[in-house]
Amino acid sequence: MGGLFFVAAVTSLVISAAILWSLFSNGWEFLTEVNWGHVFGSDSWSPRFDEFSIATLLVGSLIVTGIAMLVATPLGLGAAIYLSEYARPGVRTVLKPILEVLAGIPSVVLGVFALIWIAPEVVGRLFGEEHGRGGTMMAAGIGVGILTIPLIASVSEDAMRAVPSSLRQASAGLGARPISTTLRVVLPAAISGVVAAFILATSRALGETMVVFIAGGAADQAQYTNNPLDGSLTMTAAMASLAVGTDQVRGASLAVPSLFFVGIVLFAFTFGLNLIADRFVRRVRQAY
Amino acid sequence: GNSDDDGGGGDGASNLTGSLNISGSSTVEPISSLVAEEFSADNPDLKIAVDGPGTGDGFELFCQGQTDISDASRQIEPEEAAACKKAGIDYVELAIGFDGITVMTNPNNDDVECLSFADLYALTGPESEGFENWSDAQSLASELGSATEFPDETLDLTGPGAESGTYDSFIELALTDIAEAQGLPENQLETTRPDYQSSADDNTIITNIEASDYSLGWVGYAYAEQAGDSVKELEVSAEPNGECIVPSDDTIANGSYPLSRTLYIYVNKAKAQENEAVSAYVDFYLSDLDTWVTETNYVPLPDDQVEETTSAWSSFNGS
Amino acid sequence: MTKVTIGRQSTATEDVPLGQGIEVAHQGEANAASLPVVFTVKDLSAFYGDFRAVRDVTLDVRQHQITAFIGPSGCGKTTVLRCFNRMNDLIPGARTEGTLEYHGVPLYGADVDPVEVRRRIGMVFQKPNPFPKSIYDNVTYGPKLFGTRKRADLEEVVETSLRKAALWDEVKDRLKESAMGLSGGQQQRLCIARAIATNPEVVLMDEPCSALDPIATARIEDLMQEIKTEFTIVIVTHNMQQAARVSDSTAFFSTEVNPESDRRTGVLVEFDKTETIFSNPSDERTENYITGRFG
Amino acid sequence: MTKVTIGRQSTATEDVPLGQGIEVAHQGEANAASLPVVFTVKDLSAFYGDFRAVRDVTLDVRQHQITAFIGPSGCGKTTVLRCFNRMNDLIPGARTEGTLEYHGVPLYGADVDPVEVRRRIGMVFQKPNPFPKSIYDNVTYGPKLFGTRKRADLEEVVETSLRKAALWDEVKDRLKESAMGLSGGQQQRLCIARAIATNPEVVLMDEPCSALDPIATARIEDLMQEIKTEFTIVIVTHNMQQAARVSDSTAFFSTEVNPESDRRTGVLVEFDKTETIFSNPSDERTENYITGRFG
Amino acid sequence: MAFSTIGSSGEAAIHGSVADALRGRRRSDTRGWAFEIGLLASLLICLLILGALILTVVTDGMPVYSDRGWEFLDGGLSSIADRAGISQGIVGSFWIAVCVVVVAIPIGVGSAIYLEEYAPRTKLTSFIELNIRNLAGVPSVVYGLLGLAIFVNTFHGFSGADGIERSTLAAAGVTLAVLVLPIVIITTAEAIRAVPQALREGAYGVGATRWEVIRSQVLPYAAPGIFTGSLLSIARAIGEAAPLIVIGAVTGFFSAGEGLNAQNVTDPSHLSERFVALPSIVTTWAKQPDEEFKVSNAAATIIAMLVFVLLINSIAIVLRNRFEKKRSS
Ligand SMILES: Nc1ncnc2c1ncn2[C@@H]1O[C@H](COP(=O)(O)OP(=O)(O)OP(=O)(O)O)[C@@H](O)[C@H]1O
Ligand SMILES: Nc1ncnc2c1ncn2[C@@H]1O[C@H](COP(=O)(O)OP(=O)(O)OP(=O)(O)O)[C@@H](O)[C@H]1O
Ligand SMILES: [Mg+2]
Ligand SMILES: [Mg+2]
Repeated sequence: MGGLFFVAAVTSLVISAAILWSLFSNGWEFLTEVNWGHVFGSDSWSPRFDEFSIATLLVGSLIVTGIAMLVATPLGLGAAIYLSEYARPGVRTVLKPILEVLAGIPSVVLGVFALIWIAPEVVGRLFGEEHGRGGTMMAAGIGVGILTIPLIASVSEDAMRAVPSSLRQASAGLGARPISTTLRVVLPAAISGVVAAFILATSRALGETMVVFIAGGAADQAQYTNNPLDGSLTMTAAMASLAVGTDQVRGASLAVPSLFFVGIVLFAFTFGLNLIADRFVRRVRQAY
Repeated sequence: GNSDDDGGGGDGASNLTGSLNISGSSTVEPISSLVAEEFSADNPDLKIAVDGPGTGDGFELFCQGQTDISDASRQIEPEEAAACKKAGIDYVELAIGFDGITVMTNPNNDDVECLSFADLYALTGPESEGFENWSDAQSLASELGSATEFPDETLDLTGPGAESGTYDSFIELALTDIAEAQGLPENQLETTRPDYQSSADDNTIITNIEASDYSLGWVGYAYAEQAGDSVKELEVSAEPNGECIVPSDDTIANGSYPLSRTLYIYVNKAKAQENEAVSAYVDFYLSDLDTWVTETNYVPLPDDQVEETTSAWSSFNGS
Repeated sequence: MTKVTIGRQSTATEDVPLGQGIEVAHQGEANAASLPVVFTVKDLSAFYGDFRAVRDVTLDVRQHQITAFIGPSGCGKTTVLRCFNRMNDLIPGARTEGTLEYHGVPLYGADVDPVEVRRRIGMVFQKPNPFPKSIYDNVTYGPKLFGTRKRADLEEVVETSLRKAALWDEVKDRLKESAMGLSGGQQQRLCIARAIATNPEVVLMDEPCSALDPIATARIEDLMQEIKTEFTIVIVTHNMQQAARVSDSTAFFSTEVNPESDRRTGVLVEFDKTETIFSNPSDERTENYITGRFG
Repeated sequence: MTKVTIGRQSTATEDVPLGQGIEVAHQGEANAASLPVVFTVKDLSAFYGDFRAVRDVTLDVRQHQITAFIGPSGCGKTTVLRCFNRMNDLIPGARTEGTLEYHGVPLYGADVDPVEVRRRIGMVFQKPNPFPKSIYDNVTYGPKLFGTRKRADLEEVVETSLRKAALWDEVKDRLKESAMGLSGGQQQRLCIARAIATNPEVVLMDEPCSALDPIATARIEDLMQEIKTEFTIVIVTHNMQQAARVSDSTAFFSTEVNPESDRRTGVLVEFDKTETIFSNPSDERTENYITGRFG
Repeated sequence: MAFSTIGSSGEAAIHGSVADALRGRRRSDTRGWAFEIGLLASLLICLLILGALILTVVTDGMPVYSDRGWEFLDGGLSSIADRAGISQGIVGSFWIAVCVVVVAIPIGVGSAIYLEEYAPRTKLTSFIELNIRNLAGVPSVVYGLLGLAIFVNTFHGFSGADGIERSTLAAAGVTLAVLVLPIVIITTAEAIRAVPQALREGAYGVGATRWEVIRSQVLPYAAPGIFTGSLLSIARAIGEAAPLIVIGAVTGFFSAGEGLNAQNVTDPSHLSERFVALPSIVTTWAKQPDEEFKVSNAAATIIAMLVFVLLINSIAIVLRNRFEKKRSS
C-alpha cells in the first residue's frame, strides 16, 4: 500500500520536472536565436516585429500587481482581523462565506467584470470618463486585486488564529482594550503569517492571466508605458495573446518560443516569491 | 452514435463523417463559421473546427497541411505560396466577398472628416514614427500634396496586429505605393510605424477608438458597422484632395471605395480529393454565398464574380 | 477504617493535632475578620450559555489575605475566579447570576467597564503566557497601556515589579531578550511581574504552579507570601498541600451530577479559615477530598 | 519539623504505623517475588531524537501484579510505559537504549513486529479515546482485526469484555449507539473493555483516571483489582493515594536538570513494594514527593 | 494608585471612589470603535463587490435566458449572436471535471496519505512537500505551457492525432487535473493532519497495522475534509481559462455532436477531439466587437459557469462548516 502512495507522492516531482523541461526545451530556441538587442534595447513588445522588450512586460506586470496589492492588502487584512479578532462566532459563520465565495469566482469572470463594470464605473468615475471607456492596467489591476483579497484574508486570518488565545487573555487581563490587544499583541505575533499572505498574493497577482488579458487594454503588442491609465501587456497577458493569435503556429518566427521565454521569466519570479513566502509560513507554524 | 434527425433540417442529410479543419483570417472566420454551422446541421457526425488566428497564421498551417481550408482576407503572398509548394500542397483560391477597411476616429473629433492615402501615410506610415500629435504629421502630409488641416491634438493611433489580414491590406492599399515613391528601404515598404497600439482583437481597437477624443484607427468594415455610433467612420480618398468616399455596401461592391479588399478561402486540393467532407463543404459554401456574406455583415460579390468563383471551383472539382 | 499518615519525615511517629500540622505562613488570624472585605459574593451562579457551570457560591475575600479555591477538576474554580475580573466576558454566552460586589460595587453593574475592572484586578494564568516579546516589553506592556511613557518611569516599574516577582537577579542583564527563552518557572514569575506592574489591588491566580517543577513552585509560593502585604490574592489550586501551605482562607468546591442532563454542576461546599478546612472540615465531602480518597 | 497527617476520618487521633495504613488490596506479598517476571528492564534509556527523556530505568514487572509509575510531570512515566508496547515507534526519532525484555525476548529486537507486541500488550490512554463508532464496534475492533468474524463469537467477546470492564449493565441496551455519547468515565471503561477484548497478557494504563471524576475513578480502581487476576497491569498515575490504594509495586521517577542543555531528564529514583515506597522510602526525593512538599 | 490607602479609609468612601473609577471610559473609546468599524467596512466592501459582480452579470445575461432559455444551453456555437449556444462548452467543462475526478483526486489523496502517514522525516520528504507547496503557486498559464509541450506536442493529446487535432479535450482535462493536483494534496493532507492522534494510538494500541489504522480510522474521520477539498479543486478546474487557451481551445465554430442530451454529454469520444469549454467561450466572446456577444452572451455563459462553480463551492463550504461544528462540540 505504502509503495503505491509513494509513487503518487513522487508524481509531484515529475510534474515539476516536466514544467521545467517544457519551458526550457521550447524556450531554448528563443534564448539562443534572439537578438538580445531586441530584448533589452527595444521599447515595445511586438513579437511579429521581432521586438521583445521584456521591460515593457515587466513594468506592465509591476504596475498591475502593484495596483492589485494596493486594493487587496487593506481589504484582505481588514477582513481577516475582523473575522479573527472581532466577529462573534455567529457573525463569523455568516460573513466568512463572502470571502470563500469570492475566492471561488473564476478569473475569466472577473476579467469580464473588470472590462464591463470596473472600467466605466470605477476607473471612469475616479480618473475621468475617458479612461473608463476601455480596458486599462488600472481596471485590470483592480480586478486582480479583488481576485487576491480572499487569499490575503484567509492566510493572514489563519496566522492570527494561530496566536494562542492565552496571549489575548493575558492582554485583556491587564486591562487592554480589543484594539490594543489586536495591534500590540496579535498582529506582532502573527506578523510573519501576514507577510507570507502578502507575498503569496503578490505571486498570485503576478501570475494572473485572464483578467489582464481581457481587461488590460492591449493585445498582441504593447508600447512601453508606465502610466496605469494606459493599456499595456503583462507577462501573462502577452502569453495569452501569443497563444490566441498563434496557438497553432509552429516555430515560424520566434513568436512561439518567445511565449515560452516569457513563461520562464514568469516562472522564475513566482517561484522565488513562493519560496520566500514558504519560509514565513513555516515560521508561523514553528512559533507556537 | 448520434441521432441523425436534428434541428438543422435543411436539404437532404448526407451525413458525412470524419473531420474538417478550417483556420485563417479572423475577418473571414464568421462567414466560414456560419457555413460550417449550417453544414454540420446536415452532417451531425462530421467534426468541424473553425479558428481565426489571422491570415498569416492560417497560411502557416495550411502550407504545413494541418488545415483543409484557409480563410484569407488577402491573396496568398509569394513566400507563403513558396512554402506551400515546398510542402507539395496544391490549392484553389476562391473569392467569396468583400470587406471594406474603415478608417475611424472618435465621434467627438469634429476636426477630421476625410483622409487621403497621403494623410494616412503621414499619420501611420513608417516615416511617422514618433509623431505624438496630429499636427506633427502636417508637414509630411503637405509635402505629399495633401491640403488636409490636422488638429493640434494628441494622436492616439490604434489598429490590427501584423498577423491580421486587415493589417496587411491596409498597408498594401494605402501605404506601400507612397513608401516606394518616398524611396524607403525594402524592409520599410511593408510596414506601418511600429509605435502604435495594435491588437489582433478588433474589439480592443474599437474600444481604443472610443477611449480617446482624437484617436485614429482602422478596422474591418463589418466591425466598424457593428460598433455603430460609438465610432466615427471617416471618408477616404485615394488621391490627395481627391473625391472623398464614404464606406458603404455599394461603394465597396462597385470598387469606388479605395480601402476595400476581397475575401478568399483557399482549399487544399489533395484533401478535397481524399476527404469528401471538404468538397461537400465548399459546394455548400458556394451554393448560397450571398446569404452567408450578408448575414455576417460583409459585402457580397457582384454576380459576375460569383460566376468566376463557382467556375474556378467546379473546374477543379469537375476534373 | 484505617488511615494514611503522610509525614514530612517518615521516621516521625508521635501524633500531632491536625491544626498545627499546617505550616502556617500567616500570624494573627484572630483579626482576619476585621480586615476590609474586597469581594462580597452571595449565591453566585455562573453560566455558559444555558449550562450552569457552578452555583450557590457565597464567600468574602478580605484584603491582604490569600484565599484559595480547591476542588476536583471541573467544579468551577476557574469559572468563579474569572468572574472576579470579568474575564468570562470574553467567552460568548458566559454570564452570572447572584451578587458579586467589589468594595460594594456590583461588578456586573450596567455602567461598569470590564476593562477598568481588569486594570484593578490582575490575573495570572494556569499556563505561563508571556508575550513573544522582550522581558522588558512584557513588564511594561500594562503601564504603557495606561499612558506611562517616560523611559525612567518604565525602567523603574520594570525593576520594582521584577524584584517583587523575585526574578530581577536572574534576568536583569537580559531584559531585552525574548521572554520565550525563559524557563517555565521564570516565565510564570514574569507573568506575575507583568500583572503587578500595573499595581492592581487584587491578583487572581489560576493554578499558577501546575505547569511548574517543584523548585519553581516553591519560589512562587514564597513569592505569594511576600507580596500579600501589598495585594489581595485569590488562588486556584489542585494541590491541597499548596493550599494548606499558602492560604489564609480556603473555599472547597465540588461537583454534583444533575440527574436529567447528567452534566456536572459545581457547588461551593465549604468556605472557612484554611486551618479549619484542613483540621476539622464540617462537610464530609471536604473531608473525603482532603484525605485524598478521590483524585 | 512538623508533619501533616491525612486521615480517612479527621477525628481519628491514634497513630498507626504507615504500612498497614494502606488499604491492601492484595494478600501474601511474601511470595510476590516468586511470581514470574513479565518485563525485565535494565538501564533503559528513552530518547526523542537526541534528547534523552529518561534514563537508568531498572525494574521487573511481575505477572498478575499492578505496577505503578509515579513522579512529577515530565519525568518520563508515559515515555517508559509507551516503550513497553513500542507505542513510541509512532513518534519519529523516538528510540531506546538498554535492556527491555518481555518474557526474556528483547522487545526492540530486530525481528520483533511491533504490531504483534501490541496485540499481546494492550494500552489504555490518559484521555478516553473511543473510536467515533458504536460501542459494539469499539469492542469488536480488535477481535475483528485478528480474524474473529462469527457474529456469535463477537457478541460473546463484547459481553465478556464489557462485563470485565464493569460497563455491561450500563450499556447492554445501547450497544449500537455511538460511544461518543458516553460519559468520560464510561468512555474510559469502554477503552479498557476494548483493550482486554483481544485478551492481551498485559494492560498498560497511562493516568486512566486523570480525566475522570471521583466516582468514575473509584469504579476503575475497583475494576483494576478485579481484572488483575487475569492480566498484568502497569499504571501511570499522578495521584499518590491512587498508587497507594491499587498497586503492588511502585516506581518513583523524578527529573534531573541537565546543567548545560537545561533540559530535564527523567530518572528512576526508587522501585519497590508499594508499602515500602510509602512507609519508608530509602530516597529522600521520594519522601519529599509523597509527603507532597512539592508538585 | 487609588487603593494604596484602602486599609485605613472607610468602606463607604472606597465604595464611592471605586464606583466612579469603574464607571470607566466605556463610551469614550472612540479609537477602538472607529477601528472596528473600519474592519467591518472592509468586509462589507467585499460583499459589495460580490453584489456588483453578480448584479452586472445577471442584468446583462438574464435577458438571453428569458428570451431563449433552454435553447441557449442546448444550442451550439454560432457566428450569429442570437443563435449561439454553449452546449459544446458544457460538454467540455463536464469532461474536464471528469478528468479531475479520475486523475487528480486519486493521485492527490494518495500522495497526501503517503506524506502524512507513511513518509519518514527525510530530506526527500520535506523536499516533496516544499515542491508541492510551490506547485500550488505556479501560475495557471504556465501549466498551459506544460500541457502544450507535453500532453499536446509530445503525447499527441492522447489521441494519436496530428497537427492541430492534437489539441484534444483529453489533453486539456489532464492539464487541469495536474493544475489542481497540489490543491487536492494540500487540502487532503490538512484533513488527515486534523485526525486526533488519540484515534490512531487507540487503534495501534489494540494491534492494528498501519494500513488498518488508515483504513478504519484516519480515512473515515478525514473523509469530509477530503471531499470538501476535492469539490473545491473541481470548481477551480471548471473555472480555469488560461491553460485552455494556451493548449488551443477552438475559437470559431466547433461542432461536437449536437445538443445537451445525456447521451451526447457523456459520450467519451469527445475526449479525443478538439474542444471548447465554458471559460474559453467566455474569453472568445468577451473579445468580440459585437455587443451581443461581448456583453449578453458572455454574461449568460458566465451565469451558467457561476451556477456550477458556486454551487459546488457552497456545497463544499457548508459541508466543512457542518463538520467543523460537529467536531468542535
Ligand atoms: N468556555 C466554556 N464553555 C462551556 N463550558 C465551559 C467552559 N469553560 C469551562 N466550562 C465548563 O464549566 C465547568 C467548570 O469548568 P472550570 O474550568 O471552571 O473547572 P475547574 O474547577 O477550573 O477545573 P480544573 O480544575 O480542571 O481547571 C466544567 O464543566 C467545564 O466543562
Ligand atoms: N513526542 C515527544 N517529543 C519530544 N519530547 C517528548 C515527547 N513526548 C514527551 N517528551 C519529553 O519527554 C519527557 C518525558 O515526557 P513524559 O510525557 O514521559 O513525562 P510524564 O512523566 O508522562 O509527564 P506527565 O506526568 O505530565 O504525563 C518530557 O521532557 C517531555 O517534554
Ligand atoms: Mg481551572
Ligand atoms: Mg504522561
